Amino acid sequence: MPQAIEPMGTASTDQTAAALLPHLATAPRRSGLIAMLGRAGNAFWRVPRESNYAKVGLIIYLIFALTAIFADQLVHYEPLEILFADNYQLRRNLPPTTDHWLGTSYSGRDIYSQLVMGTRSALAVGLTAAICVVAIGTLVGLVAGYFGGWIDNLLMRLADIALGIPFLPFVIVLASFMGAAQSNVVLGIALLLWPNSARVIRSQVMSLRERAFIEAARVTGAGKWRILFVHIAPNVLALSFLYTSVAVGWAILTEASVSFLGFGPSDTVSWGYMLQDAYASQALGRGQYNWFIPPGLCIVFVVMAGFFISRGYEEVLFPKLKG
Amino acid sequence: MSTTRRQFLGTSASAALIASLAGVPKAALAQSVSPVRALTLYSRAQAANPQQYQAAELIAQAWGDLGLDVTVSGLPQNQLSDVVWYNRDSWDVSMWQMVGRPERSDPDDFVSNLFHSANIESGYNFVGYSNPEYDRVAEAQRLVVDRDARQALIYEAQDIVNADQPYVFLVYPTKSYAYNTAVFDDTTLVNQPGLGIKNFLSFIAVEPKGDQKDLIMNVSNELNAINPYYISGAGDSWMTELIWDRIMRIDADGLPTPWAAESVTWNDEGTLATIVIRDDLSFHDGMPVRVEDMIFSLESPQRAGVAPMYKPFVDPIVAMEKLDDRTFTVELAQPNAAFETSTLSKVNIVPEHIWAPLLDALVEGETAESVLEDSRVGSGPFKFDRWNQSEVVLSAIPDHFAAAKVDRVIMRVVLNVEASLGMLRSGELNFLTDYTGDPQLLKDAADADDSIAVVDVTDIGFQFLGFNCRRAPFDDPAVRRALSFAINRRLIAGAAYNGFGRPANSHVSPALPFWYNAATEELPVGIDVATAMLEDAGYSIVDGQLHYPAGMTEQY
Amino acid sequence: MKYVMSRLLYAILVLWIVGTILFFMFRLMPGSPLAAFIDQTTTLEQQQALIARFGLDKSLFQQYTIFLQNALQGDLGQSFFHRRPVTEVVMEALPNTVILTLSGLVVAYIFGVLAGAYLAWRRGSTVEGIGIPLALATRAAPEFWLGMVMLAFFSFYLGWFPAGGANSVGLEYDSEWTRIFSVDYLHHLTLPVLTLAIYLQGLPLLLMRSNMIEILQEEFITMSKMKGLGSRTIVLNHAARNAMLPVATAFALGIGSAIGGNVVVETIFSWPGIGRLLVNAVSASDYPLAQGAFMIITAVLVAMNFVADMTYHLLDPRIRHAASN
Amino acid sequence: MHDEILLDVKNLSKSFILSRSLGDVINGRHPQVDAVNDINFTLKRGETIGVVGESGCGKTTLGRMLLKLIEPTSGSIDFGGEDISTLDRTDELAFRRRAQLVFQNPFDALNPHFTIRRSIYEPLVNTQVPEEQHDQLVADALVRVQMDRMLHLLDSYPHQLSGGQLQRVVLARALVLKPDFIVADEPVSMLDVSVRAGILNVLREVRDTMGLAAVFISHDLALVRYVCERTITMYMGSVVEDGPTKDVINRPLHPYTRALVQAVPVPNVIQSHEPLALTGNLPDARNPPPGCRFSDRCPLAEDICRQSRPPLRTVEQNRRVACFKVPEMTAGTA
Amino acid sequence: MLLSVKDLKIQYKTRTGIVHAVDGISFDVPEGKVVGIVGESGCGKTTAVRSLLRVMPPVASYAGGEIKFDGSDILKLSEREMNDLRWRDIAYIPQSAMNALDPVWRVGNQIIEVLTKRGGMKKAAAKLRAEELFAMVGLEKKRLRDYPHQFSGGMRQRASIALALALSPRLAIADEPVTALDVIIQRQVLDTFSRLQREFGLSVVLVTHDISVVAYVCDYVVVMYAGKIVEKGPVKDVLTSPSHAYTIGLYNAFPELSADEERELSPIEGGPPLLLNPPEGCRFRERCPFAQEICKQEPVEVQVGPEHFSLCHRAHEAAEMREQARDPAVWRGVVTA
Repeated sequence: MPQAIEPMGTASTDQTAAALLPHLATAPRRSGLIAMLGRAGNAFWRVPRESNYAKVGLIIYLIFALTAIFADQLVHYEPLEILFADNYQLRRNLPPTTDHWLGTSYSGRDIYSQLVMGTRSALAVGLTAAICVVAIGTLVGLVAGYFGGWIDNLLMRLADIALGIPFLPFVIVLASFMGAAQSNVVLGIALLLWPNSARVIRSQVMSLRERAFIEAARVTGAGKWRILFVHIAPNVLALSFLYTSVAVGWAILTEASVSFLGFGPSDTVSWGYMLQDAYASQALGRGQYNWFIPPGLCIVFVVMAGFFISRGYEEVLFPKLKG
Repeated sequence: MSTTRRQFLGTSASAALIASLAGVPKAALAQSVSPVRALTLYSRAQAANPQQYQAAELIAQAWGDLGLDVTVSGLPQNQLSDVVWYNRDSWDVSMWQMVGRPERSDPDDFVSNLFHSANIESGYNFVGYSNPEYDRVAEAQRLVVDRDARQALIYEAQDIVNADQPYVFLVYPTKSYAYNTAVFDDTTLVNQPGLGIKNFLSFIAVEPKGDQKDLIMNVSNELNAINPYYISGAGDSWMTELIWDRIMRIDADGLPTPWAAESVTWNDEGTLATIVIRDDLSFHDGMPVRVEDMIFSLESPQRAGVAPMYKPFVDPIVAMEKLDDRTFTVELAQPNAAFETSTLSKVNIVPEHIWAPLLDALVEGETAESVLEDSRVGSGPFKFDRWNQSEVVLSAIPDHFAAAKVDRVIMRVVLNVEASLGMLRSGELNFLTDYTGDPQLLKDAADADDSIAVVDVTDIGFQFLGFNCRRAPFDDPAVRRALSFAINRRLIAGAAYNGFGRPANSHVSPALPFWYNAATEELPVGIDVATAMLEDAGYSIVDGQLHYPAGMTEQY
Repeated sequence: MKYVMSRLLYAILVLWIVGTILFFMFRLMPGSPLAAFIDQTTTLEQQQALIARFGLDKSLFQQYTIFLQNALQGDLGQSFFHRRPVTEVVMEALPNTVILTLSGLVVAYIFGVLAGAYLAWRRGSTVEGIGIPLALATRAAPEFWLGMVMLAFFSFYLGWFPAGGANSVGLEYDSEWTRIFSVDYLHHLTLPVLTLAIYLQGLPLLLMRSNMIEILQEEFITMSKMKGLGSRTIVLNHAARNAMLPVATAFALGIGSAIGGNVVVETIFSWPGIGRLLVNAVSASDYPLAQGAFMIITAVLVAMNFVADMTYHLLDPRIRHAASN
Repeated sequence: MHDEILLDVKNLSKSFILSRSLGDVINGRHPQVDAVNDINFTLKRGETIGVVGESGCGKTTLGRMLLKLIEPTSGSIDFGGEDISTLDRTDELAFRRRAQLVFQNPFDALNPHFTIRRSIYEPLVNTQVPEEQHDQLVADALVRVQMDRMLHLLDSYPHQLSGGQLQRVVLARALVLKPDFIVADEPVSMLDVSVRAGILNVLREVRDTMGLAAVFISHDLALVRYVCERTITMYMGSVVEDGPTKDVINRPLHPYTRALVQAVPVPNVIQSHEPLALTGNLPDARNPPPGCRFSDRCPLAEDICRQSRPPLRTVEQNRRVACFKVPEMTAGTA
Repeated sequence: MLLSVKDLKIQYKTRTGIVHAVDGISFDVPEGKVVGIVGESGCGKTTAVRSLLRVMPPVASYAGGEIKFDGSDILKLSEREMNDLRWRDIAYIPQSAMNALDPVWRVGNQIIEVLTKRGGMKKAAAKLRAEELFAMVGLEKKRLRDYPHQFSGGMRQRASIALALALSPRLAIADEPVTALDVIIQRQVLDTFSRLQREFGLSVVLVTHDISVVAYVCDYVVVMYAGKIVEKGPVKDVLTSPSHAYTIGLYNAFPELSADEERELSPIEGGPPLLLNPPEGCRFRERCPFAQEICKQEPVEVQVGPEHFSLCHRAHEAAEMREQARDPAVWRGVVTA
């Protein structure tokens, strides 16, 4: 129920105020959300300008993203296609040639094509898992940090439990329980990794909650959800972003480990799958560095890019925050 | 029934011919025929069995040319068993394998069990193949004691299977074994058909050349037990063979010969064996091996719930009798051609004084399989020393009648195939008994290193693809033949098994030369042949998709 | 004290919940739980008997209560595969894992702390410009891949180290201790430890560095300079001592998480530890064993989380007093 | 000015429960801190009260309770005749419109992600004031805090402003709803001396022109004197003295108030400083001394002071004090 | 003269350019006297006094001038000589002892550290000395075993004073030593501090933003504004007859307990200029109600009394300005920006 306020001032102040009115009416009045997004966007672009880490990280991401998008154009073969020579012999274990840039695998598959297509699943797994992790983490952190009390207790005990579950073993068990699919790996990651971001965001929220501007929101009549999502949430968004960029890395590493141990899907090419294939096919003994070095390096680069970005953002936006 | 089917197929095939002559477009014809559903070809997961998985993919590619939409699904062992073995009605095609074991050096196990219709429900015949003619032949060969007569029957069984193609046989894998020639005198190794140089006879006969008197071999799986009443996997049965003697053993020619017995003689009907045991045998704890121990060893698995694994081996026995301190008889209900191989050469001779109390103490639901008997006392040429998680150590008994030339046999668990190869090269292993990796790498290693020698052997077991013969279109032998002929076995052997496999077309391996029917090798192969066969049978390929003969529809 | 008790209580709670989740997960897994060791020749009756023997014919709830009762007595059931008590199998593997993890962590932390402090000291130099990306890269490298590279190079190519296992063939030891302290064991341990250490050192290095940098900017460090204390005294007695606090906590946490994460290193190097046991058990559907191994890893993890908490409380007087107040 | 009572505080207490140590558990103690202890006072419409005392004396907790930001443990606060603890959401909004807060730290009191404009409009949005009134109300507020010449700052973010500017924004935000009552919690303590006066002057002016009632919390008597007609001295959660500011400062009755007055430094070398008649530090709030809480630091303390707590009594017109020794003192100084 | 600072300049290198945080200041500290440095936050006073110990953030550097301590130029000493001088001769009392004490060391041990490492005392003797020092500043000796966080604010400041006096230095630099404290505690600490200062015959440079603190404890005062000293002299002279518009403004902005009740306080509108690019001429010009055309020129120091100097073009009109400045209207509407 809107309720009017009676203007009541002295004649002189009224006059001055009246003179201000046109300025207020004409001054740009961007809607809060757009203004906030604009500000977040500014911060987003400001960081790579100020931090070389963020710059390098974003460039690496960009390269991999482009590779993933144009993967179909970049590959020469179906990644899982078994290639034969004319004499019905497999084109196996070939060294790098102009036709097979990174050679072929023991089962006669083109390694370069696998590497390129692997970018897709790496980014898909990495991004979806990271978004799930951070979305859960942020929400839990916000709610636990702001409401405190038994809600906080409950959520943090849940976090304790999640942190008490050995991560990789759990994902392995889950993958063998729910079936070898990347979605299950993502699920496993989402189920166990959220407490890290939740804890940090919670403590951030708890300190924000004590900040005077939150009290100001309360005293000016803002409801608790409005305080939480309009006043507090934007202040932790950058932190969420930071965690997302790290979580992408963890997710890719985890997926690779799970695939490597043989619990990944056999019909999706991922870098972990490639490494598993190479390991199981004795590429190490054969000295096929062209086979097992590139996927590993790709993982290193993508994950490192995430670390770089988070490091860059941390340096610029949270100089005091400890990792 | 098969006649009517063939007539029916003939009519539909001619209908298709007439239709095409009349200029009716194929699309119009398609309206009256229904397509074959998309199929899932099951296999072990690629990681677990890359060769099998790859063969499956090659087969899927080939069948694609016949208008079948085939997806390969790789499953872990337990899930694959669940789908194919325990739920027999719900799958279409699956990769599978039968492994060679010493007792399978008699063809009986495969010939009687794999395709007999009695085994469709829960036995070995998981593909559901049923042919009364085959049942008759399979039963008959068991009862024939005359080897040549039995050979004819075994040949006939192979011909029937060859005609009906319930399996698409792919390869008899070639197994490679390697040993260190610097350590062992290679002339003393025994190469047994189907088993190669890794066999009991080799282990006791092989002579060390120098100071290294340990035979160090590898196994690529974890062991779960070393127990005379239990077979858990390949590795532990190699050990049980060495620790526990048997009444007979399979000789280098693949045929059973008396071992712990001085003689095994049969009556004319082939139903009563008289066994005279050796007098120089004793258990590793010093107790002599008595007739009672022999009888106990053959009798105890018959008891309900004692040794489920060994029970089938001793089931044919109806009675046993001790004649004197060295002689006893074993009576069978009917003649059994495989009895010497699969029972007398199989059952471990255990000390009654140790096992009788243990078996008596078993509670309801428990079996001897789960008894942890730490002493592992047998009478074999090696006694058990120790077993930690990564290795089993046996040491030779010098005064055994067939005393081994090596001091110890050490079996090392090496899960990583690459590591096992590395250990062979470094000399940590001197007998590579279990190599599951790329055979080429092993060959290369042998070429590079003079002290490594490789011996190949064709396996008794084989790799195959099973059709679920219960379900259309695989209930039609014509379809099975066509699909089988579409597969180039040489390609499979080369591409999936890296050339280390012999193209197969029978359930009796050429590793058993006496029983192997070489005539089965003649198979027409190729997509054209297969397409022609399918069209003859009334099937059609419309828009790249295989369709049933007119009037037939799917019930799945 | 109250804090300690409550943390302890939560630790037990976590174990119970993890046990419960696992119990139901494994029971609901597709595929016959017995497939792993039921030979295809076993008859239906035999299968029934086995199912009865492992108590799988009882209702889920009954199985669960039995599981809980046994677990409380330290009995984690019988391994399907090994046919031995799970506790026994797991306890055999645990020392190997603990030794691997601890050695890896110790090497990683000694290196990481020193290098981190050095990088903090050389802030803005070229060393830092190379050191930090390198540390991040090692953290980004999958452990198993590092292991693969190490194996390919040091073991298969150079032949310096064994390709796997914990002891050479056929050697016999008087006791577990003599085995563990043998040169042979150390030789086998080197590559896995190195792999683990390379992967793990990034965290203490970066943590130490950022802590040091932050501490070096603190007013009390400036005060120490004003006091005319030598830079060695300042760095060692004040900066490093403060910067070490979170590193010490991270160490304890690291034990817990590394034991879970060792799965891949143990697999690569065929190290007979608990992680590899778990992987094998899961692949073989040996769920009593998988469950047991998982529980033990969880217990270690939870215990180490607890220890980390306590370490922090013991080392940092600020928190020590806050907690007791 | 007005006689109508706006705020009526009765027996207001707030205690914070602390977590128990092992010793507490063994001894069955439930440690708690009485941040505010049985406070009674009234505030008339348009009246400004200064609340002085050292940090930890409960003055901030009191201020927060008056604004329904902290729930009291016991006692009641009537605002405009209504008990604020029983307000429903609609009534609460109405209350929020009438009672506002000015913060101590202007650098922290504004959402860093909001523009100044948005921060000032925010109360209007929150309390559902019709939109057509917004501009007018904001214009009024800006004029009041003398920001009418700083309109260009409206689209800045807080970090771009100086402390003095920020505090004006905070004031504007508090005044935009035209409240009847504000709590100003140390509003200038974070500001440089040179700009303090500006804020104090705004407070003085709105007090006079808007008829605003205010509770001005400060540890500095000089500031209180500049803004408030009446002063309450608090010590360890209790009111120890209450009276017109002029009287309290010129003739403090309670020995603690007297120490406060003595302690205020003077920017003046001519005036000599009285020695401080007080010893020791603030006692541990969890274990306050029995009897008069000030007894262990009081130069006048006698046995009775250490045994029982002096009640807050009216000793003169408009003056209350909680000290057993007061009659003698008044006799001495009156 | 114990300490004599001449034309000291300190620069900060920042992303956007060079900031002249301290721009040519000169002042003296006589033996046994307390010199107060007052000014708003950001005027360079903390930078200036920390530079006396040659302790500055990495981005700061000396850009000229000299600091003579007991005859030798501190800026010319080797690091070793400097370390020898630190704390033994010049000690420091920080603003926030919470941050200035090592949180993981017991307070007593931090005092003992200085006594043993710098004072060459044996541990046992150092311990006794620490107890003595604690007694001097009014702390119980059992508190030596406490950690800094267990102390209250006042106790921490007392501990800092004890720490500063440990080696009986000749000069102490106190940076806002009582700012964070409540009035009563502030007064108690100041009393303790003054007493010890007299007992030790200590010279002190005391930084504060609070004129009343200066009035209470200082002998001389230096008023800083935007990196420069705008006025300096004996406290009595400066406070009774301030001769720079800024000092006058500060005085008028300061609420006084005993002053005339209705006197309206006058804020100095606006804020200090950015030192990255300070205005030419008098730096106070833009906020000054008395600014004239001449103020656009660089002012020079004018002596307005014995030892009393002002950096104001209109210093000679100080009496007039003081009179006018009493009217708050004068201070309003100076700044339009």
